[in-house]
Amino acid sequence: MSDGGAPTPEKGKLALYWAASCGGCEIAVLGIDDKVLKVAEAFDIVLWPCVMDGKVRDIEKMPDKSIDLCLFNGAIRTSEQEYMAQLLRRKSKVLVAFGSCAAEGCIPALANMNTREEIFQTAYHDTPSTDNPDGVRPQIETEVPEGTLHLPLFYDTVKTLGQSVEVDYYLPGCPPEPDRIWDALVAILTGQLPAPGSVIGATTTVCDTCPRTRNEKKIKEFKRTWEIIPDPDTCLLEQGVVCCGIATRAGCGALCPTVGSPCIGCYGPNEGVVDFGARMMTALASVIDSQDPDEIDRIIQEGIPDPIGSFYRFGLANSLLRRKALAHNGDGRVAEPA
Amino acid sequence: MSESAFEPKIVGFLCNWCSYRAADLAGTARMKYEPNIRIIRVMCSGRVDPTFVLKALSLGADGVMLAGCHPGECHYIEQNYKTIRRFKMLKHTLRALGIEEERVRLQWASAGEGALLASAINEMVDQVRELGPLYWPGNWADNEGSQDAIQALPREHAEAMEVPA
Amino acid sequence: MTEKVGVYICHCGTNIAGPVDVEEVARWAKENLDGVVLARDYRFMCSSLGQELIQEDIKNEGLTRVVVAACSPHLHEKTFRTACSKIGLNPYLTQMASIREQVSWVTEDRAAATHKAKMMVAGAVRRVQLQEELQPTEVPVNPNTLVVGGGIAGIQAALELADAGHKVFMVEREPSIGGHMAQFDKTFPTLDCAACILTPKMSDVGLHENIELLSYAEVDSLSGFVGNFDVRVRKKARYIDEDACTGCGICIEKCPKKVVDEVFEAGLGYRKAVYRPFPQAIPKFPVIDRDTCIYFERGTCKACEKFCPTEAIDFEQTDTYLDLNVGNVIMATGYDLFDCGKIPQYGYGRLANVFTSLEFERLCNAAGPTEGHILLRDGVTEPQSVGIIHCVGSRDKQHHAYCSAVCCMSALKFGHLVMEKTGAEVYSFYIDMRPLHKNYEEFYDRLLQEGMHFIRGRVAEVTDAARLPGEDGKLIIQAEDTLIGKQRRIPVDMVILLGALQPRFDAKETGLKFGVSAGLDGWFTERHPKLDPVATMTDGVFIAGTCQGPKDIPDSVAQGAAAAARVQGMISKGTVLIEPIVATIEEARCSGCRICNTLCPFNAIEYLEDKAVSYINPALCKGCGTCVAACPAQAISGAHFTNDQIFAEMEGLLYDVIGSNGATVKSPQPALEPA
Amino acid sequence: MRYGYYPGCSLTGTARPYEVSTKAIAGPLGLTFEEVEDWNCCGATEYMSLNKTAAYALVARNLALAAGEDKPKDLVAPCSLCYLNLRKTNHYMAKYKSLGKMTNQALAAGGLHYTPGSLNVRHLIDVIVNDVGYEALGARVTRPLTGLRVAPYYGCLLVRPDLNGGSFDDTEYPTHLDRLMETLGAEVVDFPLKTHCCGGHMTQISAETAYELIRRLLHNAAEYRADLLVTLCPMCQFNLDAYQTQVNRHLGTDFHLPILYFTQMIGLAMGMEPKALAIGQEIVSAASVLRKIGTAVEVEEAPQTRRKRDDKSLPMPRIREG
Repeated sequence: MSDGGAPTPEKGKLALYWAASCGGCEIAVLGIDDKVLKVAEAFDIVLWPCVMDGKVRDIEKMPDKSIDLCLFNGAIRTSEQEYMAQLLRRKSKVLVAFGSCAAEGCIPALANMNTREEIFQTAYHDTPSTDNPDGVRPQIETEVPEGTLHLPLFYDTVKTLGQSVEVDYYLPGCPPEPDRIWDALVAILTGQLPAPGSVIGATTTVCDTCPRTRNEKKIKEFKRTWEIIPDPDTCLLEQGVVCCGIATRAGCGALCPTVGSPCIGCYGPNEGVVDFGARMMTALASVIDSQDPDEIDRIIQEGIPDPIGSFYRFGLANSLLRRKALAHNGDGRVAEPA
Repeated sequence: MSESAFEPKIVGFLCNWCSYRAADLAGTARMKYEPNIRIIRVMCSGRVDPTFVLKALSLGADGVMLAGCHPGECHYIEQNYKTIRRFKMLKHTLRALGIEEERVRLQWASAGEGALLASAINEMVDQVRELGPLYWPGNWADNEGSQDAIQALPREHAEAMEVPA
Repeated sequence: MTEKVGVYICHCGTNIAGPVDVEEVARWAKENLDGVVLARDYRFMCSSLGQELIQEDIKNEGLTRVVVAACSPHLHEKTFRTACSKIGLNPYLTQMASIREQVSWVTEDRAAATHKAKMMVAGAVRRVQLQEELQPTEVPVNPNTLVVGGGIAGIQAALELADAGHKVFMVEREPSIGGHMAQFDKTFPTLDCAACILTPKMSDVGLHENIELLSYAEVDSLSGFVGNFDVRVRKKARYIDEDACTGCGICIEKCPKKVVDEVFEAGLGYRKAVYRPFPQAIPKFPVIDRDTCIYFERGTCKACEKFCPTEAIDFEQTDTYLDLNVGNVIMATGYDLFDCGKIPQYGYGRLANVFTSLEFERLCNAAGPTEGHILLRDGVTEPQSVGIIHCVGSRDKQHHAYCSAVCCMSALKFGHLVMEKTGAEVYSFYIDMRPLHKNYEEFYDRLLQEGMHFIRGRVAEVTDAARLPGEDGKLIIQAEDTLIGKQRRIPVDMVILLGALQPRFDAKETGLKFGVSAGLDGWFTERHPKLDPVATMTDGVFIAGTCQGPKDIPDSVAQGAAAAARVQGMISKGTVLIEPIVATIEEARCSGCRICNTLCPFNAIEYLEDKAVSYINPALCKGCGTCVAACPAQAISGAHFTNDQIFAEMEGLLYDVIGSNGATVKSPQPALEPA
Repeated sequence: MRYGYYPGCSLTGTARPYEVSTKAIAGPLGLTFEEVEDWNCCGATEYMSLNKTAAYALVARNLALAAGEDKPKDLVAPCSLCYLNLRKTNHYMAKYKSLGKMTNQALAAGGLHYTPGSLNVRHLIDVIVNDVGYEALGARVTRPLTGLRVAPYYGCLLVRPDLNGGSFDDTEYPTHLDRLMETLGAEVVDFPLKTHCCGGHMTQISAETAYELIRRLLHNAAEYRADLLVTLCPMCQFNLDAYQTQVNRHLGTDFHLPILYFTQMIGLAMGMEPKALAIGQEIVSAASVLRKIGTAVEVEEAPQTRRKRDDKSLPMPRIREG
């Protein structure tokens, strides 16, 4: 560290890293306001690319497990991000998947509905704003007179942090609410932590904190948000709006439904759930008010035109199937069974 | 794997009251059917969480069959209507993920319909055999060349350190 | 895994050991499956020696989990559970793999069969290690019983219980008990007069100190669970004060309004607006029919009130509700007759002299509209020839595929009555004669002797369009006589249609109310078609008589008595064990979203307003798991069918796809090269 | 309402009046018929029993020609034979995949293809009673057929076979034509032989048999004092009309029962001139019975069915609706 002076021996070391994500998590850290000073009291920050200069090689040189806490936000989209995840895992005592991208893939992982080839085709060729007459594409290796330049490998499938390395704790949210961040930091600092591998958060869902009145549910028609001016006091789902609050872990304080906007599921699934989308699918389907297969089909097709966007907006990478089928997976099995 | 050697693995979820008894009946009547299905007993087709289907596919199953009492005939009165709804919803999502129709099937079979269940299993096995392996884990296991690229990085960093600032 | 699993592979003689290499399966399981401490194969696991083998191993080897790969769990799950519990292992820590029904009997290739058996054993082994000890709960049984429906089945059930000293509430929709049997004239094959054998039983019910008869009443709602049901009964307004009425019948005599009696007289006779369906009605109190009473129509008349000697008429009466507590319920809600007008080619409703079986019963009945004279619709002419058509709406894929069971015998009975009373020629058009109970075949033989004509063939049509000499003014029955292979046209004066027995028009609704499921054809479903014919899926709710399926009087009576015996068993035991395979909601995880609230047809799920969470009443839960699968927060778990148990079973079943570690294939994690 | 229209051979020949009257009423009822271009024979009743493959291909050609994105989805056939053949082919091609495949192979030779189920094959009367509806039809009646006793004759092919619930009325005892005639104001006879055989092509094979079948129908209608029979099938109309004289001569009867198409009756009730409906082209002239409408014919009041004191008769069963 160049600016903090010599670290006092009792101070811990903190690293924050940013992989495939929007940067919102970085800002969310600042959302804890003046409590950030308490963080500074407790830790020396050894890596925080967003805020201060630092070199990866400095981290590489550190002994293993010499970082006390690493808050890692962002999903794993490239080989460089995976390398950093592995590096920080090795150097950190506690690695936290910070925010939805690291925890479950989030918006970057919606790219799993496409292949690398499709993404490159769009990004480097098809978009109207692209001017690329030579059809240049990023290469992993480029020879220049000075030597070989490297770019990270762009993966076909976005992964979560947990799918790349072992994660100690997960802090969900897009981004995590400042209060929850502080709660987690307090828990980490005081050592009052749940079992490794678990999520630091509530064990119930958004409905628990939602002020709207809930009744028995029967849905004849799903509505998109622009099709309805919802009644301010009744459960949005009962009004036909696909609200993910039923399945989404509490922690946000039901910010969206409180102001009439349905929950989109950024806090991820509740404790113990393996597939967020499955919970939404089964819950919504269960309360469709029809016994006629054709009508049920119609209600679903018309009401939920984009099931992945509706049910896996934040969790596609972390879902059981993780992505859309790759065309080339069909014939050749990747691994032979034993 | 050569095409002729491919034998699909199909997981079946059968309700205790109708379809599992149909499987019993198919057995008692010595009706031969394809050995590719492996059956899990649930009390009602209404117990079949979409997660089960996704889990089976993610584990590498080539297809999943849900079987229950005919609509209107459920031993729990009307729970299989919920199965229809969830099945339709799940298929909607599976379609979006590029999974072929034939791989996930809902089959009604009452306790007396052993032959129907057996022929449905045969039909499904044939269909899935024709589609070929699904082997879903293969979809995310192939970020090809990632290990090389990852391992190149520390080398590069080490080299970079040699360069005077 | 710390569990010690014992695996037992049954040979079932050669049933399994023939097509499956059982030794190989046992060897493989022992070598490859985590947690398996021993794996044995044995000739007959279900034999007492087989069971002892397991018990010895539990005792000596300290097994904590048992897997038996044998026949279907529907056959021997109970056997092995009991064997284990006898030696102190909780019965829910056993698991079966159905390698007979699902493998050896259905698989041709031995290698494939052996492989599939291994996978199924792997599934059971992985699952059983996650299974948990479960204990059934014990609840007391209220000794009172509700009998719904006062036909012969309900009457029998009520009397059996009441005679044994138990309190019975009988709810009957019509003004009198008696059901369809009270409408009949004679009963086959003995030709006993129906009224003569029924009315004593009816009055027994009316007078019995242990029976509280609630006639002209319907069950409004049923809640609670086996041993402890809460019933709400709606007593429809009779407009007669039952305490004051003596049943003298003057009101009926004086009532000026005559209407067609669609129920008791099957539309063939008339009754007054204030009426008793028939003279021997139990209870004796009449009912004022609000829909046809002149007073309710126009506000004047009140003739009944003027003449009633005890001032029992009360036009101000309203429906009242009664709350009862009972331990068990017997449903004997009966059947409806098929609407014969749905087969228009048989002419019912178009051709005057086409009658239904129920109409004919009334025609024949001495207390009926013609005082027992068999007459054509003009009310004067005796028929000289009568055609009886079987299977009208039964054994007909357009209507009901099933056989209505009673029509063949009714036809014989009708034939006999017609010949006896009128001397007319009788032609029966049947598909198959099915006189299949005691003395029935003999009765058929008797009718053959008596000269009834039997024509084997489905009737094409009944028409008044005469074509041949002798057909003018007659009803012509056209049918193919399949025994002689010819079309026949039989001109007759009267046609009797033996309409199908079909479920009550509101059976579905009733089933929902009582938590009883129905088959596709609408009859209530018994718990087991052979071994548990009067119990239903809802513990404490039994079915008897024709609500379960078409049957004749002896069968209905037998079922009524059987249901009563089952109830008595429950009462004498005093308590019931509630199956522990139920769903529970973990309060801390429930957010009270209320998705599950509408999903339970047994009303086991309630929403606790104060805690803002949902709650499952374990006594009402039947363990189907639908709510478990629906909960978006995964706050509900289903005992013995948890997600983890099912995932584990799946991983075992896919052992050959995912290998022994059970983990989904991940991209390999190479060790990092140090910088 | 747009419909594909398959007239079939009869309507261009012996059943001209059917086509003329159909076209006459179509406009006022808001029906637009688009005739299938280059249609061919449906194979009638015989071809199916001679060579199934060829027969199905023959019918399917018409379906292929009638189907298309820009074409109406409903294909209307006024002739019961054509209707049955088209309907059957549409149904069986879907039900029996091999048949569908084979038929399409045959069609492919002519560069055609038909996806079974892409058309709804419908009979003209189905369209009129269900799409136009009794109510709308009743509203257009300006000259009610009051006083005419009409025997509705459906023939055997209209509602049979059921083809998995595909019939639009009861397969044994249909009633829509009855109700249609009532809507037009006619007095409808409950004609028991309404779906019995008209003889079909037996007139060509065994005239005796055909005469007897025709006699039964005429006899029964006469028994019921019908003024005329109303049909919806060219074959029925032709047999009953054209052979009536022969039946009379052969069997010594004396029937004079005009046979008209239901479309002609609708036209009359809507106030159209008989000539515009090709009435007068029938062999057994309808002129005399039709005098009943429009002229001041006394309608007999039906006697009140009040129950007399000494009347011992039993009530008739109530017929439940639906």
